[in-house]
Amino acid sequence: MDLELGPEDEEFRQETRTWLASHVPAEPLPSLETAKGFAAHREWERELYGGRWSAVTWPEEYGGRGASLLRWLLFEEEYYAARAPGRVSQNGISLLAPTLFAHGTDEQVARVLPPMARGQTIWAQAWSEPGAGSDLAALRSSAVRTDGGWLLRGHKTWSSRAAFADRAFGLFRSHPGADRPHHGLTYLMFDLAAPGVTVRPIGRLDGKPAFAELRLDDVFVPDADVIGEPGQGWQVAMSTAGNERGLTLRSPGRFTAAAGRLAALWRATADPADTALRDRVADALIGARAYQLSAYAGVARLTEGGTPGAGASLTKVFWSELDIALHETALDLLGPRGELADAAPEAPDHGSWADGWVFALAGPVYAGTNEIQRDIIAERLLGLPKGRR
Amino acid sequence: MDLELGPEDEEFRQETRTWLASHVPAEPLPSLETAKGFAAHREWERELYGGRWSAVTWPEEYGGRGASLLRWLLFEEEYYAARAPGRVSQNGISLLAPTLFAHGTDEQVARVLPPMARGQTIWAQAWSEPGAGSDLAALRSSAVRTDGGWLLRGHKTWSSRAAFADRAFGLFRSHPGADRPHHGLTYLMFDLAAPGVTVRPIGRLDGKPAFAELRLDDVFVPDADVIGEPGQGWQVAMSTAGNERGLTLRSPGRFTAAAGRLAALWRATADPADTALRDRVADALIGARAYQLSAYAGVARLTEGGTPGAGASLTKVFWSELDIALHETALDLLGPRGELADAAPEAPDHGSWADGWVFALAGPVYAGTNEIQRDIIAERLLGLPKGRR
Amino acid sequence: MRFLLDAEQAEFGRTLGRMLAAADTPAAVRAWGAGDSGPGRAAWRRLAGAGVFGLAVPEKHEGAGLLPIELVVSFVELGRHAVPGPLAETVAAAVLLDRLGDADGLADTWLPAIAAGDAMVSYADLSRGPYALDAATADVTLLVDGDTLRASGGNGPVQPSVDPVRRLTRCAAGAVLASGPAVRAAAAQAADTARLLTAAQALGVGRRLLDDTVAYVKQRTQFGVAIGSFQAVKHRLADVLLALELAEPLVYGAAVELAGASQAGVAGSADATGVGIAMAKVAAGEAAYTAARAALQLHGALGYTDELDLSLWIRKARALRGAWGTPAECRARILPGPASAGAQIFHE
Amino acid sequence: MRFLLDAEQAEFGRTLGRMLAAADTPAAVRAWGAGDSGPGRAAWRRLAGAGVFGLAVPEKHEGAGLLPIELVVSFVELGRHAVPGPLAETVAAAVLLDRLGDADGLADTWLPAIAAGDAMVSYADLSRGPYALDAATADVTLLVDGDTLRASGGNGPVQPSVDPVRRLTRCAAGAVLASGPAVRAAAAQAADTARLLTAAQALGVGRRLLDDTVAYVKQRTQFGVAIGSFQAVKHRLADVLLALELAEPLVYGAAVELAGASQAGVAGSADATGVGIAMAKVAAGEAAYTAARAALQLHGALGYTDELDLSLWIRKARALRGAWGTPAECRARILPGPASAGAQIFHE
Repeated sequence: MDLELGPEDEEFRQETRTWLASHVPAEPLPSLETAKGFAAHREWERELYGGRWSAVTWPEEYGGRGASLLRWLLFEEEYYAARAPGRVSQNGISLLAPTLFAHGTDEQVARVLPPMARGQTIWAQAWSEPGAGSDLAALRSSAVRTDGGWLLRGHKTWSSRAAFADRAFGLFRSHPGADRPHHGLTYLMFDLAAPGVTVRPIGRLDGKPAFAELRLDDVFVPDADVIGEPGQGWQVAMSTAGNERGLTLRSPGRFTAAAGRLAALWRATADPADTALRDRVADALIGARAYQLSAYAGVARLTEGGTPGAGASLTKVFWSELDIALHETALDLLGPRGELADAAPEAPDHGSWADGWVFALAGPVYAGTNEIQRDIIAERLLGLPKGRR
Repeated sequence: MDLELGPEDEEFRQETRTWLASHVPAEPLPSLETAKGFAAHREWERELYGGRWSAVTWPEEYGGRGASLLRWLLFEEEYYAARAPGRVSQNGISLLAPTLFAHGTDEQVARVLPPMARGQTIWAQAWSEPGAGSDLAALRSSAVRTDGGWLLRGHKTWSSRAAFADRAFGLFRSHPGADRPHHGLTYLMFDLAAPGVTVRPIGRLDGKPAFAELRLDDVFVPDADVIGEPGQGWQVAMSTAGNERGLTLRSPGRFTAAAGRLAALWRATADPADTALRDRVADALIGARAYQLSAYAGVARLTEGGTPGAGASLTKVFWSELDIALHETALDLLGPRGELADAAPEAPDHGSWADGWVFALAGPVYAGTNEIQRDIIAERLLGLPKGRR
Repeated sequence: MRFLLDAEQAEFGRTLGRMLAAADTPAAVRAWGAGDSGPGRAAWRRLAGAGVFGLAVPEKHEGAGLLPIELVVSFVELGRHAVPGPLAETVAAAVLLDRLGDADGLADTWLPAIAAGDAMVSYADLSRGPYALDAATADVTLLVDGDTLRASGGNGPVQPSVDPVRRLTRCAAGAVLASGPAVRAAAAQAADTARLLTAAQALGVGRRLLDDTVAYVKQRTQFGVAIGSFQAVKHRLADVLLALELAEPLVYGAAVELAGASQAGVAGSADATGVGIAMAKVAAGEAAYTAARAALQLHGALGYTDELDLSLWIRKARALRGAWGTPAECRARILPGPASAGAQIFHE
Repeated sequence: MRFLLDAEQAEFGRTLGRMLAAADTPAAVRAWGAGDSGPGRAAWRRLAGAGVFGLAVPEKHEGAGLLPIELVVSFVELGRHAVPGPLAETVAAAVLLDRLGDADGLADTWLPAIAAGDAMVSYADLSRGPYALDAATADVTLLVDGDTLRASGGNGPVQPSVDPVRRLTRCAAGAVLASGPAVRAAAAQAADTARLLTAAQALGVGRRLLDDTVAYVKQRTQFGVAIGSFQAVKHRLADVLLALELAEPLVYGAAVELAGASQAGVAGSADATGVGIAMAKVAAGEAAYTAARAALQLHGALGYTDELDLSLWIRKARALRGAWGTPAECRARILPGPASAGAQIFHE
C-alpha cells in the first residue's frame, strides 16, 4: 500500500503540467453555456487534441494516449489545478465513448470517436422526457422501424449541451409490446440538425441555456447509428449510467482544484478569528482529499479486476454535496461581493464562484437524483429490503 | 399582538420566582434515576405541593391553582431558570392527569389526583412492548375479564420511572376479536406492587435505571381503575399522546433555561475568537427563543379555541433536536472535561451537561419517534399522500 | 399577552396577498430584471394605495406612523409574491429620515412622497458593502458612510445579483445631506428595520416555495405514484415546514419588540430589539434557503430552470439570506463576545 | 502507486478480527469498566502474541519496527471489537521512548516489554488536558508537560468518561525521566501517532455500529414490515456508510504518509503528515459519531439501554471523537491561519 508515483507516471504528470502551463488561456473563456463560449470551448478542444490531451485514456489510434485510469486521475488533477477550461466534449467523452467501446461496432468506433476527440462533433445527451426523469423506464419517445433505419418521434428534455451541440444520443421505445417497461428500448445516435428535429434552448437557474428541449418529428436514423441490439437499449444504457455516476463524470481533480482555490481565497480574505468559516474551508479540503484518495483506491481495485458497482452511487452523492458546500462557503467568504452573479463586472474571480455555485446546485439532481442513489446504496451495498420508496 | 404580561400574570411570575428563590435546594439533588435521587425528588414534590406549585394548572380542589396555560409557561420558565429539580411526577401530571380530566370518572379524579399532586403516588407509563414501539397498534399484553375487574397478562417494556414508581398506566388488549388492531384495547391503571407484577429495572445509556421491564402475570385490576370505556383505550390514549408530544412534555422553559446556562458557560470559558462555537451557542439561543415565542402563540390559539393537532409533532421534533444540539455544544465547549460522565468527581456543573446529553439522546426516540412525527407533519399538515413509509 | 395577529392585521395580510396574486408579479419581476421597471412601478403604486408605505411614515408626514407589525405582515406578502424593488431600503430610508428630524427639510420632502408611493428610495449603508439596490431605478439614492449622509453622485454599471431582479450598483458620493453622530444612530435603527423586513420577506419567500413544492410533489408521479408519497420527500418537506414555523414567531416577536421600542422611543431597549431582529433574520434567512434547496431538488431539473417562475423565489432566497445581515453577522450581534456583557437573552 | 492493502496486511486484519470475535470482548469491556482488568489483560496478551504491539517498537528493541499501516489495520479491529485499555497511549509511549533514544535506559527497559505485551502504558500529554487514561490499571504512566517527561507520582480518583470503560485519572507529577526540546519534539510525534490510531479505532467502531444496525433493521418489524424497508431508515444508513467509506481512505492515506515520514526520518514532512492525520481524525471521528447517533435512533429504546452491547460502541464513539484531538483542534491543524503559510494541501 503506497501513494508514490512510479517514474513513468510522474513523467506523465510533469508532461501534462508543462503542456498546460504553456497552453491554458490566460483569461478564462466565456461561459460554455453561451454561444460565444461554446465556440471558444470547441476551439480549446481542438487545441487539447493537438497535444493528444482530449481523451487520454483512449487508444492512440482514436486520438488518445492509452493512459491508465491512474494517469487519467493525474491528468484531471493537473488540468483543473491549471484552471483549464471546462470540457464541452464531456458528454461524448465520458458517456457515449465508453458505451461505444463496450457495445459499438468497429465502424461506429472508427467513425464517431476521432471527430469527438477533435472537438469537431460535440455531443448532447437525450435521456429525460417530461414524464420520465428518475423513472427512465417510463420513456415514451419512440423509434419506429422504417427502411434501413428508424424514425424517431417524441419529446426529450433537459438535454445537456443540446442548445449548441451537433449530435445527440439517447433511448427510444422501439418495441412497445415488450413485457416490462424497461425492455424494448433502443439506443440511438442522431443529428441535431436533421430534418424533423426542433431544438428549444432552456435557461438554467442563471438564465444560461445549459440544456434544451428536443421535439422529434419522424427523424430518420440509419441502422448504422443504433448502438447494440435494437430493443436492448436499457442494458446498453446502464453501462453508460454506471460511468456517469462514477469517477469520470466529476473527477477528484475538479474538487482538489476547487478546494485549493477556496483555501487560497480564505488565506487572502478571511478574518483569522473566524473559525466558523475556517472549519467549513477545512471540511472542503477534507472532502476533496477523501475523494482523491478514495479514487486512488478505486482505480487500484479496478486495475485488479474489480467493478465500480453501487460504489459509484456513494461517489455521486459525495461529490455533489461537497460541491455545493464548497461553493456556499466561498460565497459566504466573499461577503457582499458573494451576491454578485457571474455576469457582474465586479464579480470576484471572473464570476467563477457564482457560476460554480449555480452549476453545483444541479449536482444532486442529474445523473440519478441523490434520493435514488441513496436507495441504491441502501439496497445494493447494505442489503436492505426494497421498499416501495 | 403583544408580548406584555398583564399585571396579574406578572404578579404570578414574581410569586413563582420569589418562592423558588427561597426553596430550590442550593445543591442539586442526586439524579432522579437512582433510588436515593428518586426519594429526594419525591420529597421535593411534596415541598412543591406545600406551596401549591406541583400542578399549577389543576383546579384548586385537587391541589392546583387553576392557572392558565400562559401562567403554566411562565411557571416553567421560572422553574427551570431557578435550576429547580427535575419533575419525578412528570408522567402522572402531564400524561395521566389530562387523560383523567378528559375521560376519568369523578371518583377517579378525586382519588388519583391529590396523592399525585403531593408526590405520594409516583406514576410510570406502560405503553411499549417488545414488539410494539412505534407501532402501538401491535400491542399484545392482555386484559382478561374477571369478577369485578380485569386480569393483566403480558410484557411491557421501556416503562419510564417504573424502577422506583408506585403505580403505572397503560393499554391492554381486552377484546382480541376486534376488527382492527387498534380497536379492542383498554386503558388501565395498576399497582406496581400488586401480586403478579415483576419489575426489572433497565439501565439507560449511562447505566442509570431510567426505565424498567414489567412482567404481568394475572395482575388484578378492579373496574374502578379502567379509564373510559373498556375497548376504547386507543381513543382515550390518543388524547394523552397528543399531550405528550405537545408543550407539556418539555416546556420551552427547559430550553430557555438550558440555553441561558449555555450562554453563561460560553461567556465564562470560550475563546472569543472561536466563532464556530459562538455560532452554535447563538443557534441554541435562537432555537430556545423560537420555541418560547411559538408556545406563546400556541397558547393564545388554544385559549381562543384552537387545538394543538399535528402542530404538536412539529414541536416534538424541534425541541428534541434542539436539546441534543445544545448539549453537544456544551460538551464541545468544555474541552477535555466534556468527556467526563456525570458521576465523575470533576464533572463540570455537577455533571449536569453530561447527564443532560444522555437524557437528550433519547428525545428523538420516545413519545413517538421523530421519523413517525415527520410522517405525521407531512401527511396531516402538508397533506402529502400516505405512503407505505 | 396575546401573541397572535389581530383580526385586522391578519385581514390586511390576506387582502394584500389577494391583490398581489392578481397583479402577475412574476411578469413584473422578469421585466424589472430586464431593465423595464414599468410593471414593478405599477405594483408599487398599488401597494402604496393599500397603505403599505404609509406604515413606515409618521402621521405628521402623512403616514400611519411607524407600525412594525403591520410592516412585517406586508413584507411577508411582498416576499410571497416576489415583488421587485428596493422595498426594505425605502422603509429604512423613511426610518432614517424620520429619526434625523426635519432640520434640513429632507423629511418634509421625502416622507410624504414615500407614504404616497411616489418615491422609490434606494438606500445603502456603505459600512455594510459598496452596493445600492436598484439605484438606477430609484427616485433617489441615499448613502450613509459612518456619520455622513449623502445623496448619490451618480450610478456605476449595474452589477446583477444571483437574484437578477436585484440590480446592484456602486454609487459615487454626492452632496452631503446631513452629518454627525445622529446620522450614525439613525442609520443603525434604519439597518435594524431593514434587517427585520428582509427577514419577513424571506419568510414569505420560504412559504411560497414550500406551497409550490407541496403542490408539485402531489401531482408529479414517478414509479407509478406521486413522489409526495416517498418518505424522503415527506421528511424533507416536513423539515422545511418546521424551519418556517419556528422562524415565524421570531419575526413577529421582533416586530412586537420594535413596535414597543419605537413607541417608547427608548434607546435603552435597542440592544435587546437588535438581538431579537438578528435572531429573526438568521432563522428566516436559513429557513427560506432550506426551502429553496428543497424546492429545487424536489422539482428535479424543472426546478433548475429559469423558465419556471419557481426560480424567482429560489434565487431570491439566496440573496435575502445575505442582505442586511449575513447569518454570521447576525449571530455576532446575538453574542458579541465573552468579554462584553452583551444582552442576556435568558437568565444565565 | 497501489493504494490498497497488500494481501498480507488484509489477512492480518482478518486474523485479528477472528481472534477478537472469539474473545468475548464485550464481557472484558464490562469487567474493565467495573474495575476488573483481568479479561482485558488477557485480550491484551493475545494481541501482543499476534504481534500488534511489536508494530510500534523498532527491531533493535525486539519489535517489528514502526509500521503505521499495520498499526492502523490493527486499530480498526480493536475499535470494531471495543478492546479496552490504553491502546493508542501505549503505542504513543513507544514512539516517544524510541524517539528520545536510549540515553537513560528508558527505551531499553520499556520497549521490549511493550512489544511483548507485558507493559500496558498510560500516557498523557498535559498540554492537551489533565487526565491520563487507565492510569490506575497501567503498569506505568508517563506524563509529558512541555519539555519534561515524568513518571506519574500517584493517581487521583477515577473520573469515569461518558464511555465508562475509559477510566480517566489525574496524576501527580513524579520523577523527571527526561527533559529538553527533544521531549517536546518526540511528544508531538507521539501525539500524531495516537491521533491516527484513535481515528482508526473510531473507524472500526463506526463499522461495527453500522453492521449491527443494518442487521437489526432487517429483522425488526413495525407496521408489518422490516423497518429497513422505510426510506428514512435506508437514507440514514446510506449516509453512515458514505461517511465511513470516505473516512477510510483518509485514515489509510495518513498511515501511508506516516510510514514514509518514519522511514525517511524526515522532519520536513511532519507538517504534511500532521495535516493528513488531522483530516483522518475529523472524518473518522465524525463518521463514528454519526454511526452512533443512527444506531441509537434506529434501535429505538433498545439502543438507549446499557444492557445491549451496542451501548459499548455508542459511548466509545463519543469519547473517541474528542480523544487526541477534537474536530475543532484538528481543523485548526489543517488551516492554522491565513497569516501563516501553513501546509498547502492542494495547488492554490
